Amino acid sequence: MNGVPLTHMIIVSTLLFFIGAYGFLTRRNLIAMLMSVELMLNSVNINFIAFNKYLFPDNLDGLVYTIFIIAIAAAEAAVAIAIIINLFRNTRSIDAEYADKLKN
Amino acid sequence: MTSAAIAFYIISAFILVTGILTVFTKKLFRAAIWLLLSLIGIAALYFAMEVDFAAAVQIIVYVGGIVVLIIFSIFLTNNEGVNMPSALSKRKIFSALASVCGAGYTVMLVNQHIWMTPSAKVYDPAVKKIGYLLVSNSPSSYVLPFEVVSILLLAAMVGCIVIAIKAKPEEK
Amino acid sequence: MLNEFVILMKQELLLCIILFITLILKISENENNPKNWIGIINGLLLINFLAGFFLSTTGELFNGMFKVSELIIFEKNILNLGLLIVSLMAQPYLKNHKHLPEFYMLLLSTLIGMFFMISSGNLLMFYVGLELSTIPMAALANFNLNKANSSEAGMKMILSSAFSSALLLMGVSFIYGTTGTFNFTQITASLDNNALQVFAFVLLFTGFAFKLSVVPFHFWTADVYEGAPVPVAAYLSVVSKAAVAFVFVTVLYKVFGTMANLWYVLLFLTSVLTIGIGNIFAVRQENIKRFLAFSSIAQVGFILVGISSGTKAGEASMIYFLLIYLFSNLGAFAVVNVVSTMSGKENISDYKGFYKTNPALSWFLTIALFSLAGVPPTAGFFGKLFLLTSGASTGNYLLVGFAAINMIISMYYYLRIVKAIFMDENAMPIASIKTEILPRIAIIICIVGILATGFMGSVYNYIYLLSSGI
Amino acid sequence: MNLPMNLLLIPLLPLATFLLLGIFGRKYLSPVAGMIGTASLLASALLSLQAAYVYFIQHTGEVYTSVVAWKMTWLPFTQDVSIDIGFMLDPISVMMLVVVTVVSLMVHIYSLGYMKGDQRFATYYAFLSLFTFSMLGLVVSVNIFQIYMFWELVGVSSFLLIGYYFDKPSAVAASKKAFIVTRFADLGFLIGILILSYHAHTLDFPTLIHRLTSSDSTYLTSAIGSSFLGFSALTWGLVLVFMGGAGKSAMFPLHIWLPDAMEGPTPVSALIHAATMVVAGVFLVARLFPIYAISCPGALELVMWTGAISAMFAAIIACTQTDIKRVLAYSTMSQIGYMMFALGVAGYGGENGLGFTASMFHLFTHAFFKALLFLGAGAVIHMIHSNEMKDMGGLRKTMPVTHITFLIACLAIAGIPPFAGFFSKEEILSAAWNSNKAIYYIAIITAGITAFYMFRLYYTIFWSKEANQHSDNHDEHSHGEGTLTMKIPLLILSVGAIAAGFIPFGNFVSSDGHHLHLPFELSNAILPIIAALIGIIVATILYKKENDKSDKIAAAVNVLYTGAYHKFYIDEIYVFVTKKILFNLIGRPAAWIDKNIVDGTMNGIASLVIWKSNLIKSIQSGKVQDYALYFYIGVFGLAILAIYLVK
Amino acid sequence: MNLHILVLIPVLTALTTLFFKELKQVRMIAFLGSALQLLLSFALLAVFYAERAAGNVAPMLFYSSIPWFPSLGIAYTTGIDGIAMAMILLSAFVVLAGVLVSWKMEKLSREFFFLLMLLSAGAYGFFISLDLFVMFFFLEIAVIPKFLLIGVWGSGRKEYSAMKLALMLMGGSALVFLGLMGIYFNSADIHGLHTFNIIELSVRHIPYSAQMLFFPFAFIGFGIFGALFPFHTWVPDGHSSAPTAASMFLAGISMKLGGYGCLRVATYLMPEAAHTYSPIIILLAAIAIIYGAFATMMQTDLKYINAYSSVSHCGFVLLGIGMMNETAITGAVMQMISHGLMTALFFAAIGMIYERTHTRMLSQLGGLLKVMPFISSIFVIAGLCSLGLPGFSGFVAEMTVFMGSWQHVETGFRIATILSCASIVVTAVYILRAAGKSIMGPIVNEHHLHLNDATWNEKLAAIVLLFGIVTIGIAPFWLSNLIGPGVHGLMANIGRTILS
Repeated sequence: MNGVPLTHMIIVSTLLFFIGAYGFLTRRNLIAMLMSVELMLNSVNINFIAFNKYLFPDNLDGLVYTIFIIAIAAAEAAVAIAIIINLFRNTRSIDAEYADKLKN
Repeated sequence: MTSAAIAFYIISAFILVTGILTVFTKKLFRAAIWLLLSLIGIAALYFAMEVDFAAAVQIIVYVGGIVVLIIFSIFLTNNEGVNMPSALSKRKIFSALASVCGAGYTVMLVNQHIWMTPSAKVYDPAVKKIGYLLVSNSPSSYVLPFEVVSILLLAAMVGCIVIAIKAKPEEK
Repeated sequence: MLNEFVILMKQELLLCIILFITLILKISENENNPKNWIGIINGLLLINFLAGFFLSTTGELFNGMFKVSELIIFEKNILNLGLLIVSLMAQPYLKNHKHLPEFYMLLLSTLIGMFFMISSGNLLMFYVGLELSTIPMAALANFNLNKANSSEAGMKMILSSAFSSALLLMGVSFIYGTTGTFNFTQITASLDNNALQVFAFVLLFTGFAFKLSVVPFHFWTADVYEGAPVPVAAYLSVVSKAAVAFVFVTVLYKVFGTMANLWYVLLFLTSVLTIGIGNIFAVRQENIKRFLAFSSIAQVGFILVGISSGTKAGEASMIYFLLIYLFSNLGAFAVVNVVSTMSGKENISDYKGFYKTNPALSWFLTIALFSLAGVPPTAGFFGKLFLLTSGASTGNYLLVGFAAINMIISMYYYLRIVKAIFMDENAMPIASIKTEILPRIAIIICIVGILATGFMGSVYNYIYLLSSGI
Repeated sequence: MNLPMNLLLIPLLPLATFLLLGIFGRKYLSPVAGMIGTASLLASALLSLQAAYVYFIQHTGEVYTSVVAWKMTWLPFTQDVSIDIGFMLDPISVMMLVVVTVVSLMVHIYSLGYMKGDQRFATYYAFLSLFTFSMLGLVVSVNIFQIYMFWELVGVSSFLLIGYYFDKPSAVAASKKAFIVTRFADLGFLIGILILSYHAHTLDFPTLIHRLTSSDSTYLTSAIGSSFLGFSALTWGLVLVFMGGAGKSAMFPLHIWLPDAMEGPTPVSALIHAATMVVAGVFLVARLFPIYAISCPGALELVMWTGAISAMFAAIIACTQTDIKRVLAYSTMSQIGYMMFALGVAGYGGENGLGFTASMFHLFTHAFFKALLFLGAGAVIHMIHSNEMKDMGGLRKTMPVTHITFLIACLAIAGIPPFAGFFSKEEILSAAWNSNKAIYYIAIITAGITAFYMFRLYYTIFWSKEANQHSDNHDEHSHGEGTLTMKIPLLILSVGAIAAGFIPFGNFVSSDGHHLHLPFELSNAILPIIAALIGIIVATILYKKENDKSDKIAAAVNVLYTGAYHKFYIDEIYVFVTKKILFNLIGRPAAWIDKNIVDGTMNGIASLVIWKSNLIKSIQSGKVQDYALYFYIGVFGLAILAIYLVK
Repeated sequence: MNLHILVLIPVLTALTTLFFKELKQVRMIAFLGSALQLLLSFALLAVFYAERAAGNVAPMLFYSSIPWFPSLGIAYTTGIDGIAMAMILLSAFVVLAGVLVSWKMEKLSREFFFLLMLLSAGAYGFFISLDLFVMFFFLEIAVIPKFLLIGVWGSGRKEYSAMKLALMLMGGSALVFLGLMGIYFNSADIHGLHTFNIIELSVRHIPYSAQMLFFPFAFIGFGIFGALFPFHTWVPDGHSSAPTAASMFLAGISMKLGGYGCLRVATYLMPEAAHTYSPIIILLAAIAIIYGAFATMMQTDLKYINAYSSVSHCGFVLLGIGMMNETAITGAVMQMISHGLMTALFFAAIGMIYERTHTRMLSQLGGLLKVMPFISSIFVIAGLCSLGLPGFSGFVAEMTVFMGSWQHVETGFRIATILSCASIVVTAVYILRAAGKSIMGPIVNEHHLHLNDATWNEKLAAIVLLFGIVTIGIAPFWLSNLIGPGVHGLMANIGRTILS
């Protein structure tokens, strides 16, 4: 990847991160929100790998971190989906706007 | 501009466009597909960066696992064909503002930052090395977090099973 | 090597063993009465707690990825005690729950996560520990499987924490990008406080703030406490908060000590917000769990005041406070749990006339609330005042004054419950409740802790000797 | 001079009686309470006479010095200022001891009959003993603060006795009024003490007097040197002390409590509100007389004018009152006015001190005849069951003893020779003549008015209507003239009223302790006698027979009459000041402010918190995306702040 | 003599009550405990005199210090001087009387006596402690039992009053705490070590600027306990809603904690600031005295009358402290003692009346002297003491305050003194109004004719308090001699610092 400055790489990941953030903030469907979070996590992954490759090639810390993030994201997603499904069973809705029984 | 650079920009554009589509598409199922494509795009980026292992894990775990899980859950919640209701416009405006500002601010910071001089060593993400790093018991290995993650996965599994398994509440 | 490994990680390993025992129990499930299980597991947890006091050695593993010091052992012992009390008090809730082993498995795994988090000397280890202590908690929050509130609580928790971890990770990635390492000591060495690092630090800070429910990152707290089963809320409010606070201090003092001027301002700001908002919301709560949630948010504000000093006394006071807070809050939750399980009532107004029917429980709840409010002779008084004293030691009287004034508001809402219990009339008070033996033990441990800890200056001194400040 | 220590028993016996009767009297000693009280007071009285004998008769030497028989530090304030309690004898205190114990003994004896059968008989005697103790303590004080203490105690026993019939609202009101008005005056007294003690660095009389009279003392210079509102500290101090005295002695304008105080049992009026307590003010001024006379004549002038105005003022009002006790009350006030201005016209030492001696003399004689008047009036009231003159008349047949003794007293007060009042009044007038002519004429006129209203009273009670009109109505429960115990005091006192004037008073009491020969000049005596006779004659014409002349005269001077009848509206002014100004303008607003503003602020803070709480509750909307947004804003807010700070 | 026993006995009494259920047992335990405490206080007084007579001139006798939180400089330091001794005696009297008037506390008797004893432990601990933190600890201990006592056993708007009292006192302690922090962190010695020890602190010099900053906190904080205007509003509501024993305790002891703290902590440790602020203190005190008196005049509820009068009377305490001379401060301490006993007696009498007639409104009372002469006499005597009649303690205390205040020559101070003196008239007005309407006059309610007079325990309670009042009133020199050296010691320090 010669010729691509590190900054561009990070900018792309940053943009992706905030696209995800926007999705998280606006999507009314809980599953869609979860998907947005996955985008955010992926953008961070890009960061780690890019930093590792560009700046600290002596070791593979960034890469390892990425792998852990992916693993943990999977676990998180699984639990999240389980909870969302359970919520759906209980309320017949997965609309974020309606999941506001607990408030004030 | 090298071909690698061109590839990078194309992939980047793909990732971003599919990402945007993921968060804007009205139909949930389509959003999932766009997410899938975006994730594949990221995997492609890893390939382009010659981090094959990461790309592989990305494809296997994300594409093969998480997205599938998401699609299943979409089916389970019977939402695949319906247009999702749009968010309140107030929320949209504020979120957009926040996202744009946040992105702009972060990009500015990143742009301003003067990165360290990279070491001259060549980056070598060989699978063997990664494996050694993850599971050897050498003092510098990541075996401990690796084991801890295994507990996490176990716990997550248990949690998922408890919560998502079809309960039989009617028994009571 | 192996020997050292086992001894250093004895607390984690013990928990893992218990985790596997429960797993085996689950797998070999027969139609045994779960009551026996509760006994066995509590016994194991007791052994686990006691074992924490033996064979204590200090050292590091994996290039400082895993550190054990006397202070860390002490902190883990505190958390172990918290787990034990939660487990004891959960008995009335669990005895009719189908998924008892799972409950314990999730609970234990979160504690393991916290232990690793506390011992971590590395951002990766820290992150893994953090997630391990969070994700199963979301599942636990949803443990009232058929209740919409519980699911909503779980959903809010998992989504919020995912969002928070995404931001945290971004911070970690920038720290990595600017320092090139995940190791705490190396990070400290290569910090130069440039803008991106500061940004990364703030992101990291907010990750902690989220877990500690610092305003404005606290919104999930009340909803989750209200929706989650009481023992889970208790565990969340005490054990998981305490663990994060321990790490938070280490990270602030040890890793980002050079940014002390910066995080001092952040702590100042957030502590004011936290105490103020926590109090103002607590004033109007009707649900007692939700009330305790806001009160615990306010308590966190006090912790921040103490931490902000950056001194040895600040750290010691924080740990001492958390020990006391553990007794106080768990004591309150234990009573609330008994009442909620037996009568299903969770509103403050339901507690009117409670004293007429349940004098003992009333006193226990009152003492716990007084301790939370910081009224002598309960230990809460000492805990809170030492935090404020350390806060004042840097000359920050403004903040301490604000906190002290807020103690009045907090006094108001604690007394509101006491008033309901003792003074208000109620035609239909909660019926007389017979507390079972395990929750009773839990409550008594808490009450004894509340009454005794403050008078034992040696405890504080012990902590003080172990603490170090920036 | 060594005094026998048993003299200390003079005040202590009544105190013991009070404690005994006060604590155990009601339950155990009710029947014999009167006897106990009387016996102990008899002992006291005898001891007082012994004291007088020892002090005056056994006395050797030219000058009467003050003797401190016993003294202790009661409450130290600073190194040199402390309240001492002690027992001091000097001419005036010995004289007062005799007066107080004797009159009190008479009242004790009289009350045996008068109060017989009363439910709270023991309590009554306990209060009487308390009063006697306080009064005795007052007169033997060594220390100005000791006087103040007993002053207060006297006030409270007066309060208790006026309010003795506590279920009568008017009695309660009167007792309150008496206490509060005198308390107000005491405020002046207290501040006066503070001022004097601050400059003199002492509270003990001998030292105080010495320090504030010797012209070379630095204390005096300091007291005169510092000034406030144009007057020196000394003037302020003495005027304020006099204010205390004026309150207790019912001087204008602090007299309003005295007439109302007649709500108490009549013997009490005789003791407290005629013979003893009310002269305490005179005693106080006499006690500090050297300071007044030597260092601050200005204050003494105030004393003089206050006394004169009070004398005249009270005499005028007395003419119009219809309640016999009130008439006597105003007459008391008038007579005390005499005493006061007598002090006011006096100077220190030698012949100049005539006024001082005269004042004390009048105090002495007045005690007898005024007590006699009250006790006589008591006997009448006892029989008629009314205080109103219109209910009386023609009693001379049914109550012969009372009639005669009352007449003696009237003659004494009117100043007809050879009764006691004549001599003392004559001395006063001489003193006034020598000093201030205006005062002299006021005194003469007042003397005439006094004779008039006393005989108005006398005739209305004992003559006027036809005899026996009333005894018919009251036959069944008429007490007749009362028991023997009621008559004996009348007789004894009438002896005093006749004979007291012949005592060579100047040999005993004078401003500087030297013997003073009282001049008796017939020329000076003629004018007052004529004035008195005129008064008596007018009264005889108007009131001896029942007729309407008096009403006609009253109608003729309608304005004056109405004004005097309503006591010149002084009470109304007081009511206006207290009710309208103090209550409505200070008390009510204070209570209102407390409830609404001070308290309201505190409550307001509380409701502010709750209001705030409700105001921001919508932040916690329950929507996870809102939470995330706040989170997000928080993150970037802090980040921007942090980066700004670092730069 | 070990001072710890003074705290230990109430605590043990309180704990013992928990093991019994019956009113008869519980009250006997409480009675024995508080009687023992009274005896001990007398014994302590004797030992105190003996020590002084033996020539022990240490500022604090029976000094002992046990480290508690050494790293924070906190030690359980105790010791007493004459002032503290007098306060201990006061507490012992009031507590015993309080127990006696609560003899028929049927409702939750065990809890009642437990809280009462706990409260008294707080008071004793406060008076004996010489460590600021420990002092603060005991000060706060005495807050919450009051809340419960008022809220559970009180009458009228009890919940509101209890809450108000607790919150305002809490606010007071928050301010005190800030003051303490200020003292503590400005107390560095040459090694930079801080201390909470009062004796240590008195010889260290706190910088003037720090004093100026923290004196108001400490003073107002304690002042709230001592009914400092305008933070006195808890007093009327709290006192009037509380059950009799609690009212006695509140007015008799609790408010004294404030006065004592103002003296011992604020003024003693920060004398220069106290000197600078004294005009303000005196102004507020004079306002409290006069304003409280006038507000009392308008009250129609007996307890409110006494409560507002407490505001007025406690003004004298602050006035004396503000004047900052030996006589005035002695007077302030005497006023604390005197007011403590007197107001307790007053509340006891009101409580007895209320218990029988079930009303405290002036308009519904009258002529009680006829039906309950003993109680009425007590009421009147308390009233007379309140209006400063010689022979009772009130006179002694007020006169000492006046005498001391007058030593201040500035016109403003003089005016304040005169205004304060004027309150003796207003006091007379409201006391006589109350007595005149309720005790004297005709009987208003026929039912009152059948009421009983005081029982033996009530009589004993009244006599215990009366004993204290009269002993001081008749022989004030012993109190003055007891307090005097203590005040002298305080003043020596204050004077030294101000002069230097």
